[in-house]
Amino acid sequence: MPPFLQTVPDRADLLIRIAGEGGQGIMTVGEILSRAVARSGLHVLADSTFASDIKGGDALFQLRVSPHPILSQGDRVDILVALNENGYRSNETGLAPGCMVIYDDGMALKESGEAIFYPVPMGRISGELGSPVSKNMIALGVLARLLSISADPLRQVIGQSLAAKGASVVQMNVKAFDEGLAYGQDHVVKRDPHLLPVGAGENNQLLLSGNEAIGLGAMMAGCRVYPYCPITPATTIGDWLSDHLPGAGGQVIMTDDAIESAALAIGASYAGAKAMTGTSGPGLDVMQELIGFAGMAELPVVIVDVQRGGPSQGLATKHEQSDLFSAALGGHGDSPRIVVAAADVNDCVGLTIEAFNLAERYQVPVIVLSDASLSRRRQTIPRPDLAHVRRVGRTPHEPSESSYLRYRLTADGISPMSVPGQPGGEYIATGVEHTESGSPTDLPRDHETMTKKRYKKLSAVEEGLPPVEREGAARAEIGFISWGTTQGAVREAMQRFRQIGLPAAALYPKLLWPLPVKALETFAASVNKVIVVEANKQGQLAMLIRAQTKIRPGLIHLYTGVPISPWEIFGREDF
Amino acid sequence: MPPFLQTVPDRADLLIRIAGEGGQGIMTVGEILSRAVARSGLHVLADSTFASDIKGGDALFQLRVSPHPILSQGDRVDILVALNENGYRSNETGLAPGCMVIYDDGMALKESGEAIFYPVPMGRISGELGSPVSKNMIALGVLARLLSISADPLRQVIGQSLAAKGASVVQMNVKAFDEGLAYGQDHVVKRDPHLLPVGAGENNQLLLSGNEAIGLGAMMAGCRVYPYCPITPATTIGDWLSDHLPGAGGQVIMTDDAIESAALAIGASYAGAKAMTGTSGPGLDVMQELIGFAGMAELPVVIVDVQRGGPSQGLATKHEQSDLFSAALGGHGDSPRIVVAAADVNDCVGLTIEAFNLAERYQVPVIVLSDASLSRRRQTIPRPDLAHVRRVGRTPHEPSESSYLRYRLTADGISPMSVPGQPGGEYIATGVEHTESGSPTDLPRDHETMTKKRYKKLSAVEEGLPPVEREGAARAEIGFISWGTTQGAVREAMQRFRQIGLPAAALYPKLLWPLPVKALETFAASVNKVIVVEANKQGQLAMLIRAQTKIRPGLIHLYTGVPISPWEIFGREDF
Amino acid sequence: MIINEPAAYRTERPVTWCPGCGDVRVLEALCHALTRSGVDPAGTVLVTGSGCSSMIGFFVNSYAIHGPYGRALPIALGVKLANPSLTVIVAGGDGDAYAAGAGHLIHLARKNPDLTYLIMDNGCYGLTKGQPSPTAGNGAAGATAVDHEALNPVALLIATGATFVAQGSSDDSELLTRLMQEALHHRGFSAINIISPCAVLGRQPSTRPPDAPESVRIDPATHPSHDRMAALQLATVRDGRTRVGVFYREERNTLHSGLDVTLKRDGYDDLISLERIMNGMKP
Amino acid sequence: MIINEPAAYRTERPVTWCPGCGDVRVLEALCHALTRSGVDPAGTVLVTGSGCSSMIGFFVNSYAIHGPYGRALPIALGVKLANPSLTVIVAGGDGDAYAAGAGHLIHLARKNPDLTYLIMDNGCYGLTKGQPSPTAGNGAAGATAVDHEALNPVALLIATGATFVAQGSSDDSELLTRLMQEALHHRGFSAINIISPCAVLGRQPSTRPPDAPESVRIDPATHPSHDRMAALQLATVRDGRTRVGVFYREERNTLHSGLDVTLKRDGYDDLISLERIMNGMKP
Ligand SMILES: Cc1ncc(C[n+]2csc(CCOP(=O)(O)OP(=O)(O)O)c2C)c(N)n1
Ligand SMILES: Cc1ncc(C[n+]2csc(CCOP(=O)(O)OP(=O)(O)O)c2C)c(N)n1
Ligand code: SF4
Ligand code: SF4
Ligand SMILES: [Mg+2]
Ligand SMILES: [Mg+2]
Repeated sequence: MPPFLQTVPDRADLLIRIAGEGGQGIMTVGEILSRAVARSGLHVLADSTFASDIKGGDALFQLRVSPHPILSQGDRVDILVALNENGYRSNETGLAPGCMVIYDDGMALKESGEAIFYPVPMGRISGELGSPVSKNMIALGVLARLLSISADPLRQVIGQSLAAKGASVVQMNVKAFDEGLAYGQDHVVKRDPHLLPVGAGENNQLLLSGNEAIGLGAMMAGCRVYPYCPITPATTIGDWLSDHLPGAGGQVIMTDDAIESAALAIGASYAGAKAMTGTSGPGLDVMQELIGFAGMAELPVVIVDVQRGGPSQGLATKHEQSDLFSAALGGHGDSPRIVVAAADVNDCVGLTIEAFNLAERYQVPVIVLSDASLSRRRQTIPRPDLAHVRRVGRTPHEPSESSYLRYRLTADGISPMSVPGQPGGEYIATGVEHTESGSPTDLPRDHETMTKKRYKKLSAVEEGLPPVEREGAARAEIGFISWGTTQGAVREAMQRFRQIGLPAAALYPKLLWPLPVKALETFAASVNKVIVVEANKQGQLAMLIRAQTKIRPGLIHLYTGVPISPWEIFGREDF
Repeated sequence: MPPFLQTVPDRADLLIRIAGEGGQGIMTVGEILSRAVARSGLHVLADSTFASDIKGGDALFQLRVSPHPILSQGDRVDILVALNENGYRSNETGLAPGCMVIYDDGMALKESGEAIFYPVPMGRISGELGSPVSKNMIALGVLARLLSISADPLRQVIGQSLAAKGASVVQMNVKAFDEGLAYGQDHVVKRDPHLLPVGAGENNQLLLSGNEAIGLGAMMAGCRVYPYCPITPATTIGDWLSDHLPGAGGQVIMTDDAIESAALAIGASYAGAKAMTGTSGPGLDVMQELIGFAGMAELPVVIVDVQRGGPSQGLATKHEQSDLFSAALGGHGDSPRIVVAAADVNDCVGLTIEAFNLAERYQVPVIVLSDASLSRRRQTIPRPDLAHVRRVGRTPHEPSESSYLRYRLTADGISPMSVPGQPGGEYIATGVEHTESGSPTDLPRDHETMTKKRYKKLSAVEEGLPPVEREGAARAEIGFISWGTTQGAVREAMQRFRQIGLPAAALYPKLLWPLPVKALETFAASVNKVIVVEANKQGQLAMLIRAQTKIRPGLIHLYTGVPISPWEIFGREDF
Repeated sequence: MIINEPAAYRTERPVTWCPGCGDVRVLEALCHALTRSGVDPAGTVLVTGSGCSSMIGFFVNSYAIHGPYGRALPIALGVKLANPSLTVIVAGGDGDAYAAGAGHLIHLARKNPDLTYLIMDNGCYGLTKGQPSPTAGNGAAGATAVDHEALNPVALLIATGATFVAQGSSDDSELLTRLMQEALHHRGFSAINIISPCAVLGRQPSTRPPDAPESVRIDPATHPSHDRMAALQLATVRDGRTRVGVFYREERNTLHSGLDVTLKRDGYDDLISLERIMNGMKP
Repeated sequence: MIINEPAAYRTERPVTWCPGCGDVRVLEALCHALTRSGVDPAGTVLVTGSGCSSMIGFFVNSYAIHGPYGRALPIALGVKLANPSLTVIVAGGDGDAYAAGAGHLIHLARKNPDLTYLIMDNGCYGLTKGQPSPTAGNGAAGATAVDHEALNPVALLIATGATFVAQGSSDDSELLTRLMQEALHHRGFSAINIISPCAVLGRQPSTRPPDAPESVRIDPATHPSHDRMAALQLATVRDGRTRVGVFYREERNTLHSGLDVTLKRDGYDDLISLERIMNGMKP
């Protein structure tokens, strides 16, 4: 059965792509459109891709708009705005039937297929305006006309977005927009069915990227120190926190290598501050020794790993979910750590808070996995309610008569922790095996006992967290398990399965290590066949599941540097 | 059933322990005894332990002697020589019934239990000799008398071993030995049944430690460059190679950090030399990024990880097998590598050679796992026959008309590799994703194709190796799988199972990653229950087996810093 | 809390160093310096890496961190960033500081964080059995040594941009104690290279020639310690004698004076900032 | 093979740098220097780390390695150790050399390996969008910068024990080419800090003041380049002008002259040594 006949597309759900090359203002216009649309109360998920080459190269902005929360980046383009030839060619295959294509009529484009084409003399108009770089705004005007987007809010956002560049730039851009609008009005006959859906009106949404959300989550959790070494695609967490954390009484410091940033975070944590660093795969590699140290010395610390294509320098700007092994198992020795993975921008806020809580509670390094596409993706989320944020601190050492044992054996493995400055709490945090007091030991019993202590803490993690979300029929033929951003694609595939009446279910774990074994087993018991969906070669989550549960899952895995789309799940026939 | 009644001890198999403190010459006398005994053609396995503290502390030398090849360090002491009180007390529980105990009668020792005690006035005799440090040689003399070890060969070894310290030292030591011998002759009545077994005579054995064997293996494989950063317990590989490799035309260089040594080895390999570095867990952590680079750039390199107790600085001098995860899965991204693990000194030679062959053949980093106890253990092995060493080189780039594609896609994923200096072979080895020619790419198809290429190479590894050794009944109730030095304990437990008629089998894999799935599955199909035995907390091999095969093994795992003994396997009742 | 007795700065743990190890005297001097400087144990964090000398944190009655090899300095900086009111002392071996940790010195010293670094220089890696360290240089025999210029620790420290650079010796406790006091008192990054010989492994830093182990005190009256070039010059004199005393000092903004905020340790009082930040994230 | 044309040292790959990037001119100068020095592409290995500037290896027609961030120098040393007859050039950015790679410079330069290091100094991390690098220092604005002394690259290189230290500029190709030739010719560790401005990200090394971007050539007749102190002094002059030319040169034993053997590349001829070694392992 041909793909698009199986499900009925949601007419109110639009996927708009603006494609061209670096320097054409693709990001600017996309950003303006996103903001204007989000202000009307619509949900927005915007995704931008740029070639990893330093200069120029292809540029793409994609915006998905819907009156309903948006689950993934989507997989069929309803509207394409092409500012150069390659912008059309490289997107041609993804167009839905009836797709609206707005393009610069100076391009040599052969209209074909089931798309509806609107050539626009952008070159001529921008030439008349004396501003060749304004094609983007001309296209925006035509688009606004064709989708019936109100012009005033757009003009307002243009003004606000470009304010920093000065009044004359704003004026020129508004003018170009108006020219496009006028051209659309006077010369374009609408032949497609697409209209911008009606939004809920001002509905208290925020529009932010995954990396900004991680910064926001960290601040909500009470993060006080963020050292970092720039590395794509994690750098923008530091950029954002540099703008915001110092003003709120915290510190951001750029270090000259990634090892150093982990060391600073761990030192800060020892001194009592909630601390985080952010990096990508190559940085995670070099931090392994310090992560092991934090595990051994029982120091809370949060490490964000914004995954990119790997291994080695790999594909610095591309999506992949291939750092799960190194996050969970990458340190030498039996190295305790917790790993959580964010699936969307909302998660980036909430799971970052959760990561701090887990780190403080269990006195253990916590790794938050995000990825290149999530880091850049700008998405609307409900504005967080600060009154309801749960913040966990470490178990404090209460002054007592008896001398302080930092690594005291307790029922749950968690030992009270003093903070420098506290009299009577002096202790040494050491990476060598130690007794309860922190003295070095290599006695067999001590090593065994302390290893058990460190892992006992982890054994309680799953229970302490909210139940893992499950979707779909109580009993189903197929049950999907996925992690990170791939969960969005699975959620959307689930909607389509529902439409065609296929009884599927899905589980959306956020905690990946220690593996939420109970939730996984319960889920597996409710379906006939489990399929893990993830973006890596080795099937990393599938392997961990096989390693720790009785489940023998199948695997859908892609590793192309591009996020898995709903269709790549829904369209499979080999379940 | 009490342990020792279940099996008949082999009378010809003696376990001798010499215990005291640092400075008492425990290692010296142990070494002399080992050499003398090995010269008679007996098999020897000597194990020394020293406290990790810098100064003094307990010292222990253990020597196992047998006319048959020795499988493990053993678990019941037949002869104890105690040079101080703690030397007796800390070994008391391990004594076999009828154990011979030779001790300094100056000690406050309460004779008890089933041991047979021989107090010797070592303090008085050494005082008379005017050499208080000569108690070790006095004890050796008594021991020689009681076990009927020929005195002349011993005197000869004393002379050779101490030659570097000068003739007067040799003389004093021989004298003390003779005094001990005389005292034994005149004043000690033998009341125990132990005698030194008769050896095969000069039988071309070598006596060397695990780390020396790795050095020897590397040289036999053709290793030309060994950069290293000192780290316990890997340092002595570098010490040994420093003494021997330069003279044979290779280079050893000490670097100021462990990252650097991996970088040097990789650079040397690019230039065409077979190269290796050696480290322990903390060093492996910091090398992960470079190992990932070698995997991506397809550069052969061998990394020896002599495991110690972990995580972090852990227990630097203690045994553990807990770096399997980080060796196999520790790099970010899908990071190809091969992992092999040595079980004994003979393996240290053979598997190191194999590691070079695998690295060169598959152009991939190969990690050799050893451990602290194996690194120090001195063991007799058959002298390797150089005429039969198989050495594999990398597939060369043959000059051709067409331009050279370093990463050419081939049927087996292995691309011909040029060597700097070779005209027409110029190429760039890069850590970013690349096309066949090595140019950067982030196109989806390229990343997918190249990832598959890198893993296709690994899929052939198991088949290319000799079949995995299997021991025991063709069909058995219990089947043990173990790795590294623990295989020795399993082998010995197997002997005992055979004695009591329990139908057990065992599999001894050397290749751990990629997992030898076929061998494991075949083995599992031949037994009712599979049990993995390993020295770590997480059950690392068991997890990998569950992750990649249908096997659901049970687990015996200890993590005390002490090697697993045969008894800890044989004596379990919870199979 | 103010302590009047050096012994009170010692934990109950017996030292594990070999008898005669220079580090024993360094520990003594440190306890004296802490006493005289009136440093509060509860407000002090002693951060080390790995090595014989890095065991010192187990023996000083204060907060302490015993971290991985070579990472003491950045960990210490993290402590200080989080709580600038703490006295933060970094201590460890020449391997820790100049081998594995060399990059951190280059990165961080010139930012002038308010830390004191005590480097126990024995010309070798004591813990791993005495391989020559960077400061051993040419003189170091053995198969693993390569013929090269020794690292000049004092010159390196001056070149990194440290604002207080001294050399001490475990043989001259009186001066060493005073240097430690001065370093603790200095605002900014202070570092003391301390000649602290290994008693058993038979190596020496190249700055302590075996034929002239005695050190010579720098005369503060004649050495212009505020002149970086003069300090470098003095540090590079090769006359076979070990100079001890202050080579260089400079007043410069510290890292914290550059970071324009003080960390709020009580947290959670930033709800207003957060609401404001979120307002800025409205579409 | 000897090549007579700089263009023949270029691969067919078009450069991916931004128009106007200093690195474009550095590549040109390198191709000229290789031509004039008569370097054989097949006998040359160009080793880089990561960064904009580290892309240079893709554009030079020789053997090349494009490694992880900050590891170019030790990888290059490995190449040289394995085959001393190769010409080994290290190249990359100021971040690669002075940030992530700083430790390696301290460790390895003083061993005087026979390598040439070309450091393209743009005062920033170009590839990651222009954060200030160590050489940017105080002048660098932006939220992530901390008020501190900039790293002085030439002074650092002299302090590491490099035996040939120069500064060049992408604006002065003629001199840069000559400096490269000299560096390639030098026996031992030669390093050139090359001011190579980023065309788009608006940062500069602090040694290239925005108001005086022109560089001043050092007069070899008056500068005693064999005097390390004089070289350091010249490197630390702060008069707002960028000096280019040779700061320091010294003849010293190279690492290879210290390693008393030459690597036998054909291997397997050591059976006799092996038998002898095994004889020594008999009990
Ligand atoms: C990553 C890593 N590399 C190497 C080591 C081994 N190591 C531990 S301490 C040390 C050197 C200690 O030398 P130094 O800092 O001078 O201290 P000393 O023992 O001389 O006081 C080394 C090489 C390690 N633990 N971790
Ligand atoms: C371990 C690690 N940390 C950080 C990065 C990110 N990174 C790549 S290149 C670079 C800096 C590049 O600066 P420079 O060497 O000066 O080169 P430029 O781009 O300025 O030419 C950084 C921080 C990385 N790839 N790996
Ligand atoms: S080995 Fe040397 S440095 Fe280490 S404790 Fe002993 S004397 Fe001190
Ligand atoms: S970003 Fe700057 S350094 Fe990088 S290529 Fe462009 S101009 Fe050159
Ligand atoms: Mg030292
Ligand atoms: Mg740069």
